[in-house]
Amino acid sequence: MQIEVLLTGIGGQGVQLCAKALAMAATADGRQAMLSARYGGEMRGGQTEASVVVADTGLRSLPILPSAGSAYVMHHQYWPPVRARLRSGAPVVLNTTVIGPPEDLDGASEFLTVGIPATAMAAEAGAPMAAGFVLLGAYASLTSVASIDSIVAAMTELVPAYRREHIQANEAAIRAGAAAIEAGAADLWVMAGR
Amino acid sequence: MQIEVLLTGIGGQGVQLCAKALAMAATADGRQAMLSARYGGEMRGGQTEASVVVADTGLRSLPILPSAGSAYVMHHQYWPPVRARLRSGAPVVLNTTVIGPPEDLDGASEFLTVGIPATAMAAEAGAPMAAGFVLLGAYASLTSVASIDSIVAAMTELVPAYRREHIQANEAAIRAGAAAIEAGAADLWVMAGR
Amino acid sequence: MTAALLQGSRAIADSAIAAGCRFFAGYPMLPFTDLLEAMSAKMPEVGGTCINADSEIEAVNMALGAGAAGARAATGSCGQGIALMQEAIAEAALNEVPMVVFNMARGQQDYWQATRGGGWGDYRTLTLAPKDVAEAVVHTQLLFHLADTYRAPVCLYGDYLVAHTHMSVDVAPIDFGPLPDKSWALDGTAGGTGHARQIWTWAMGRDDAPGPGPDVHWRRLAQKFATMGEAEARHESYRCGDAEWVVVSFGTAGPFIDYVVEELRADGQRVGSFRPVTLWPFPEAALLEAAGRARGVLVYEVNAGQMIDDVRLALRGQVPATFIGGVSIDSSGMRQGDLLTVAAIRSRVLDAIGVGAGERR
Amino acid sequence: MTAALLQGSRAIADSAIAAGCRFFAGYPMLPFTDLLEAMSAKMPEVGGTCINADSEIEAVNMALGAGAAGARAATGSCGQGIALMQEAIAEAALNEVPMVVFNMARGQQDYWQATRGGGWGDYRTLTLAPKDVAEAVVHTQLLFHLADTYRAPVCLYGDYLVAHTHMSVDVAPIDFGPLPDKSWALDGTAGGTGHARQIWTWAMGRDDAPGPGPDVHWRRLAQKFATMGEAEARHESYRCGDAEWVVVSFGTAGPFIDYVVEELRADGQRVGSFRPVTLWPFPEAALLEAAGRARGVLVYEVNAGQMIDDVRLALRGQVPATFIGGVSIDSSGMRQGDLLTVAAIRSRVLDAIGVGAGERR
Amino acid sequence: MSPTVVSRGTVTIDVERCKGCELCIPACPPGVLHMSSEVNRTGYRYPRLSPGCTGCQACHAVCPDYVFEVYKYDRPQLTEVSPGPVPAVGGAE
Amino acid sequence: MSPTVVSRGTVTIDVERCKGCELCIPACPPGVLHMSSEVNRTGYRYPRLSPGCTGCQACHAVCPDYVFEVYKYDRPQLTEVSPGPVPAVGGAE
Amino acid sequence: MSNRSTEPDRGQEVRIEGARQVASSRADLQVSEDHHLCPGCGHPVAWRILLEVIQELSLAQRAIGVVGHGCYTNIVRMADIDFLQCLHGRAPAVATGVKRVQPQAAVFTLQGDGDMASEGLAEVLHAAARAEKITAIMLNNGVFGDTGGQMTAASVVGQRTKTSLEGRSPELHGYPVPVAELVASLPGAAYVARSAVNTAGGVAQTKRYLKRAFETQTSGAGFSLVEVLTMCPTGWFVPTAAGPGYLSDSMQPTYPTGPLKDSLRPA
Amino acid sequence: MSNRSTEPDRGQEVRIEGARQVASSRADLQVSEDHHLCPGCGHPVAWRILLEVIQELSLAQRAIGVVGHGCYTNIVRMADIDFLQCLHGRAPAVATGVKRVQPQAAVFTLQGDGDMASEGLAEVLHAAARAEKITAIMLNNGVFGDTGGQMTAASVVGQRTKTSLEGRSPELHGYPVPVAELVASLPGAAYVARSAVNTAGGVAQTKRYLKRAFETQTSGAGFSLVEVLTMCPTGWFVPTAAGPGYLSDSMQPTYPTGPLKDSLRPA
Ligand SMILES: Cc1ncc(C[n+]2csc(CCOP(=O)(O)OP(=O)(O)O)c2C)c(N)n1
Ligand SMILES: Cc1ncc(C[n+]2csc(CCOP(=O)(O)OP(=O)(O)O)c2C)c(N)n1
Ligand code: SF4
Ligand code: SF4
Ligand code: SF4
Ligand code: SF4
Ligand code: SF4
Ligand code: SF4
Ligand SMILES: [Mg+2]
Ligand SMILES: [Mg+2]
Repeated sequence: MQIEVLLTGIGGQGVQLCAKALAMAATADGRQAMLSARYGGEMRGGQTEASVVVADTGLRSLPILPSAGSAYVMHHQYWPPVRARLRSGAPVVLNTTVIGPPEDLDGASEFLTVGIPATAMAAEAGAPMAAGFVLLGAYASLTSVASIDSIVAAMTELVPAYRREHIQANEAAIRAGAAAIEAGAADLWVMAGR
Repeated sequence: MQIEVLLTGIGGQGVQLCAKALAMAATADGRQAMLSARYGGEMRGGQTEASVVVADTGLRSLPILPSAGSAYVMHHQYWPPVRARLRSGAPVVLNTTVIGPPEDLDGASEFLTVGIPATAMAAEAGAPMAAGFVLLGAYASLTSVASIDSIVAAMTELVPAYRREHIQANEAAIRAGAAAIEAGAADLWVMAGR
Repeated sequence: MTAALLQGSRAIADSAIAAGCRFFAGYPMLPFTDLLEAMSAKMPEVGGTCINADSEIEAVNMALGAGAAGARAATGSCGQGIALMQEAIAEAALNEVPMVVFNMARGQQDYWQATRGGGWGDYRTLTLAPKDVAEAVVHTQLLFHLADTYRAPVCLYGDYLVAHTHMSVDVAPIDFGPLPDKSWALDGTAGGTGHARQIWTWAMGRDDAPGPGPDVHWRRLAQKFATMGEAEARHESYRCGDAEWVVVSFGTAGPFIDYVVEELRADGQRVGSFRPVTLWPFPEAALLEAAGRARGVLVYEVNAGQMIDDVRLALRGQVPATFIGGVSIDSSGMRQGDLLTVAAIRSRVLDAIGVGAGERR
Repeated sequence: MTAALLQGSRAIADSAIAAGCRFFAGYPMLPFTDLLEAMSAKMPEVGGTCINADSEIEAVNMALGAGAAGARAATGSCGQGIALMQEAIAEAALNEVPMVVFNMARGQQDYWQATRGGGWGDYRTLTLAPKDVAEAVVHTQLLFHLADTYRAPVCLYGDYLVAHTHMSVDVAPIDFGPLPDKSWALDGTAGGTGHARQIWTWAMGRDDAPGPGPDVHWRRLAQKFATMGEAEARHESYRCGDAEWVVVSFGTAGPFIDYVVEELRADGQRVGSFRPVTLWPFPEAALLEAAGRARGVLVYEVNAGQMIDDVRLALRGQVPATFIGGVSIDSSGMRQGDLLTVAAIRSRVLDAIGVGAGERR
Repeated sequence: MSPTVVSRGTVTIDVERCKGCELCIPACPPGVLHMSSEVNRTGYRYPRLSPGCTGCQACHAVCPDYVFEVYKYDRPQLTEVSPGPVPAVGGAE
Repeated sequence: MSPTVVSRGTVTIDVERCKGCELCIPACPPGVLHMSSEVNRTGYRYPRLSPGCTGCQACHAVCPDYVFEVYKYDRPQLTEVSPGPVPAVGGAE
Repeated sequence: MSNRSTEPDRGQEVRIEGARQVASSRADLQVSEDHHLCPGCGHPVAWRILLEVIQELSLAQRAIGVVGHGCYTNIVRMADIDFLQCLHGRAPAVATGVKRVQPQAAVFTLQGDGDMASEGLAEVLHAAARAEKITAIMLNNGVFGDTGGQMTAASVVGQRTKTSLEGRSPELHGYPVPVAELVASLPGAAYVARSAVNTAGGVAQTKRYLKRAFETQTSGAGFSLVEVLTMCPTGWFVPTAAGPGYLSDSMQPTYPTGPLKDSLRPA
Repeated sequence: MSNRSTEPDRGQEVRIEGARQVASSRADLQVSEDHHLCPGCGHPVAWRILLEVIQELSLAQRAIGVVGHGCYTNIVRMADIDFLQCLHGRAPAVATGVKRVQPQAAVFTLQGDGDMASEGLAEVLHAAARAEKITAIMLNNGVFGDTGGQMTAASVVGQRTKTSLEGRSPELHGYPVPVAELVASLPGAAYVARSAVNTAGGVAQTKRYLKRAFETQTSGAGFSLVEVLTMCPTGWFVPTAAGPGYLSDSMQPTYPTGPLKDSLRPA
């Protein structure tokens, strides 16, 4: 059993950190994970994209996914290439503060979209830059790919020493996102292909 | 009609300068010439070797001669490879001050050897370092490859500005060498192959 | 040890240290940078040295010095930085100094740089091209072993996908067997004995001073590289046994080809995949063996066509080779572009083997 | 003009200046040094610039700057120095800056360096390998023409015998026909017009800013090099028409092979000589044409076997190629050793074509 | 009683280009810039102007994102401010 | 009457190794070295020693070709010299 | 207050009743205000004053920039003057080739500390020694910004970078290379100065120095160099707002600002 | 007087009645007196005192030399200590690798001015800045001797070389690079001195400086550099006997001899 998630956003939104926290958390939960990141090299800003694959055992995957079973969308700008690889019906969590209502996202109807006003919620939690963690909490809660506690632990490990002061706010953001999702999505694992 | 000469000696004897003067003089005399030098690159001293080919017209030759029709030998150390390429009967002028009597030179009997005490004669002419020019004068006079006046002119052109004071002594050396040879060697041209 | 989620660069760093690497010098250049950072974080823990050098030229020459002084030493870079290192890599080859060069290339456009070098003289650089992080961990240790075996510089041809992908891997020391001793290494203790150790193309060792000279030395080296060429070719093949078509690819492109082969096999196409694991020596005999009876060989590489020369040389005109790769760079310039996707590869393979659009699934 | 006795390096300098070269930068390294000296003596006479740079890297980058600013610019070195220049030669190729690189190699061991580069990325460097001083004079001028035709760096592969041999030659300007204009060159006058000229792989010219990006740009370059590959291959063949055996060699080895061929023909052996005049593009079609009906091809090069790859690629397995060259360096390290002699070549050819010692003249 | 503040100049603030670095805040000699609590579309907070700008261009000089244009009034403008939280003003519509 | 010269030291001169550069000549403080008129096998003139060496090692210090060995006499040696051309002496056989 | 259009279309000028514009968001030689550099980066500040200086000295149609590899390379995308992007570290050599061929042009390099003090130290010193008539500009932020914040030859003692996690230690990593001082010590250098863009005053000072450097070049006096200290909060791992203070507290003690050499100044 | 045997066989010592040898033609660590360097070359003089210093400081079995490309490279053929010949200009980087791996060794470089001031300027300055515990020795003869006498970065103004036929001109070729002064200005450099071997006094001075440099290294104080001015009559195009005078008249005004920095000296 294996699930892939494509994460997309623009540089500076913390998407890479979230992807890594997710993969680490899944590993901590006893699963296998593979994380591939794609971000501008010698330039700031612009496209940022990551993919995480999580498997119970025997993970087998390409670092550039032919298709994926779920998505995490912080910004609409680089959504089209993500959409092209998503299998229909896949759950998609998206940041409505930036993107607007799920319907505004091209081709959203093919997927199970879940809108979260992540940037706004982060601002409320007193951590305007932690929107990515709100969405991550929501994604994890929706898909059960990793436990919320493991995500909080992974985030804590990943934040560098000189940013320690943000840990609490980040945790609040993760938990706020998770709380925003009522139900888990146990049947998601059934949908996932290779 | 074409004649090749192999010049050999050890670094510092001025062999390269003499080879160049010979080729330039032949050119000035209206012939065609090709000069190939072989000397240590990033190291001082050691083997120095040059070959000059002179033709009346239509010179055709390799820069590394398969065989040669004459030789100019300032030092015996690198003589064996020269000898290996000399056609038998070829005239060979050699510096007996350094080499000793012609008979001392390995395989000398195959060739028409002409011994010149070049270093001693140069010292007498007040130019101990101009031994090469003594031998060159002798060689040119023996073979008529280039005129003595042209050789003197070429030498004058080649000596760098800061060594101008040596020109007179060099000229004396060339003429002394030439004078040491009684007869020319007109039939040499007949012996020359490609 | 149990598997941990490690970024490829970190996994390679751990593996190098497990292999006994104690000197590393590098200069930042993406996607190599992460390896330099991982090394600089980890080396102090084992008492080794990692220098953030002030240029690639300084880095590679430091590694050369450390290698000559007997350490397991390494450096790395990519593309332009490797270009700057060519002079020293050739020097290490000619002066027989073992070291490992981690080329975390910005794609596959540097195959010739890796296999034909740009240094000077007749030298070859054994080059392993791992398909993923797990293989890179093994290759890293193997490289230190081969460097010492042959007293030669050797390379890893990785890329962004090797350097940046995180995978669950298990890094433990691997034993590749015994090695020749390193009594040639300079430690300063031989001075004044009449047998000082000297490393110079023209005078290897005081004992035979003034040394063999360039002719003898370089002929001996040519012989050594010929021996390596015979002994060290490595490859991997997948479903080539009955394949009508064999697709050849290298490095991280390999798993993509395997994936497409699997898909096409499911569709009834007799396709196989062949991957040179060593770019030099290129596994010529193995390829001829794997593809000698095929209808055709398809060469997939993300560049304008470089490895295809080696493929054609291996096939000796017995099987036609068709190029199905191409130049493709993503907008960051750091890695392969959209040609390195299952969909693009699948369609190029189908085009090449003459399966019309209508017949495709 | 009448012929004068000129050293090869001086003849090349005169020829470059006759071709309009007005910028030269180099760093001493034998046997290239004489060209630098000749340039530094002659450039002031025509108001040009010759800089004795402080390293090969500085030299090549100066030439690149001068080329980008519109001048006919050149640099040069050999072996190790060319290795240091690889990064910038690749840069010139990718940023489409014309310049000429005079590689006065220390022999024939740098064929791969010349033809596969050691720079980064998919680029090729058109390389002419003259057989003697007279041909080098023509090649020099042709190279400036080709550099401007293709907006690309191009090279001369000379050696000690080209650089140091004195010959009676006649250096006069040669007209190779019209050229594209150089309005792309930077002179500073376009600032503030909205159309500033910009040279960068990612943004060639203000007009199409932010530029084509690496993918489009490098694909276009791959196309350009493919075109050059088709159009610019040059060769020379000698008595190949009815040859049973064709000997392939390059550069200054060519005349030696011709000499041996002439000798062997006199002995009744049907031998021919083929010489790629461009090392890249290698004259594949011409070689197949010249040797396609031969019993075998013999490859003579003074190295461990580099050009033989190109020969085999050209022959497509239709004719077997046998290597009869080898590593051979003289004691100075500056040039080919004793293998480059008529006697040695003759005996290797006879061995290869199966003429026993007894049957030889 | 509301005190009166004199503005000799004003600035426009292209808030969508702002990346929220806050360099302009301490750079403003009269201290009339302060960060918004809202964020722009990219998620950054941005500066807002209170009355009292002198048109000195310091903000313009230090801003890495070319957010400001600076104007000098022909005649100083007077603004009455309440002692409460400083209201934000923008020079241009 | 022949004056007497004191030699506190002496040198050996390996004339075949000498390359005739003449650096030792002005380097010798008492000026007891002078160049030969003969040449060695390579064609170079070489230094010869007149009486009066002090064993100071200056020649040894500056000679690029390692031609000299320097000795100090246990007791100074006296040499009578004629006022004519200075005779050459060598310390060792 | 309303958000002004972000359209980089200069037609849509804002007009304010009873006021005249004294500073525009876009310099004359700038074709765009957008760039991908990080929040709080000091480079774009230096870019703009460079373009202003070129404009004010009427060099717009004589200027040729040679730019190295670093975050500042992106100036090429926003500037309307002739530019040649060259290899990392080599700009002074490339600029030499350009200048010798176009002697009437105002040729300058734009480089970082990684570019100039690390990879390209030989190139800048040799160009200065040659008295090459070019202007070299180094944007010194004490790190390789573009590759994510590693130690350069200019990182100050104690500085934490991704390759000096415990801080630059004299014992392990040695001391920073003061490029301006080295260049100033060479007779070929005619003008050398160091400034910083962490304050409005520093920005004005930088502009004066840049002007003087270009004047040195156009007067033919010799080589000129301006080292500009810039903020790299990303590579320093500090909040953007702390950048200016980090610059003055950590960098300026090692790199004092001011003119170091001015051969144009009447003696 | 007779010609002593040229056999480099140390068994055949010459004995002089009533005298003791005070200076031998062959240093302890020398395996041969023969070399191919030109008449009047200053390098072999420096070689010998270098070997003497190593011997006298008891470093014979701790010394590792890293030698660049130039005429001096031939020291490898005559010295009996560990040597690594490296690429032109790169010796300080190579020596860094050696030293970090063999910290107990006395690691030194032997380079020329072409090697260190031209091709390898970055390497030596970076090594000095890093306070690398090595000793760098530059034999400065102001030309590329080995390639026949072209202009290096250290050629003095007015010097005629094969690539500055009319003499080095400040306008065309700029000014020489004073390596010792540049290195001395870096905090990582602990000992820097310049000497010359054109007189017996200079030879003694050179020996003192070399000793001090090695002591600096073994004490762990930091980087040390000795620049030794040597004669190259071939590359200067002067008679051999004129070499010492050319050195003092042409080079020494640009390159004053003496210690430039000595951190070991009690303050
Ligand atoms: C030869 C080479 N080595 C390394 C790189 C990678 N590289 C690109 S930008 C950069 C950092 C530049 O640092 P700096 O010049 O200080 O500029 P900053 O980004 O800090 O402004 C490096 C190392 C390269 N492009 N070329
Ligand atoms: C990269 C490189 N460039 C050039 C050379 C050629 N080269 C060999 S020795 C030498 C000159 C060295 O000059 P210097 O270091 O001053 O030594 P000198 O011979 O004067 O003692 C040069 C340029 C080389 N070996 N490698
Ligand atoms: S112009 Fe001056 S006073 Fe006005 S907002 Fe800007 S910095 Fe403050
Ligand atoms: S300085 Fe510019 S980018 Fe930074 S907060 Fe102020 S307006 Fe925004
Ligand atoms: S030891 Fe002194 S006095 Fe004696 S010859 Fe030598 S230099 Fe002259
Ligand atoms: S210094 Fe030495 S080589 Fe020179 S002349 Fe004197 S003895 Fe001969
Ligand atoms: S990394 Fe540093 S230099 Fe680069 S854009 Fe960001 S702040 Fe500026
Ligand atoms: S060329 Fe100069 S440095 Fe080289 S050996 Fe001759 S004199 Fe010495
Ligand atoms: Mg920087
Ligand atoms: Mg020198």
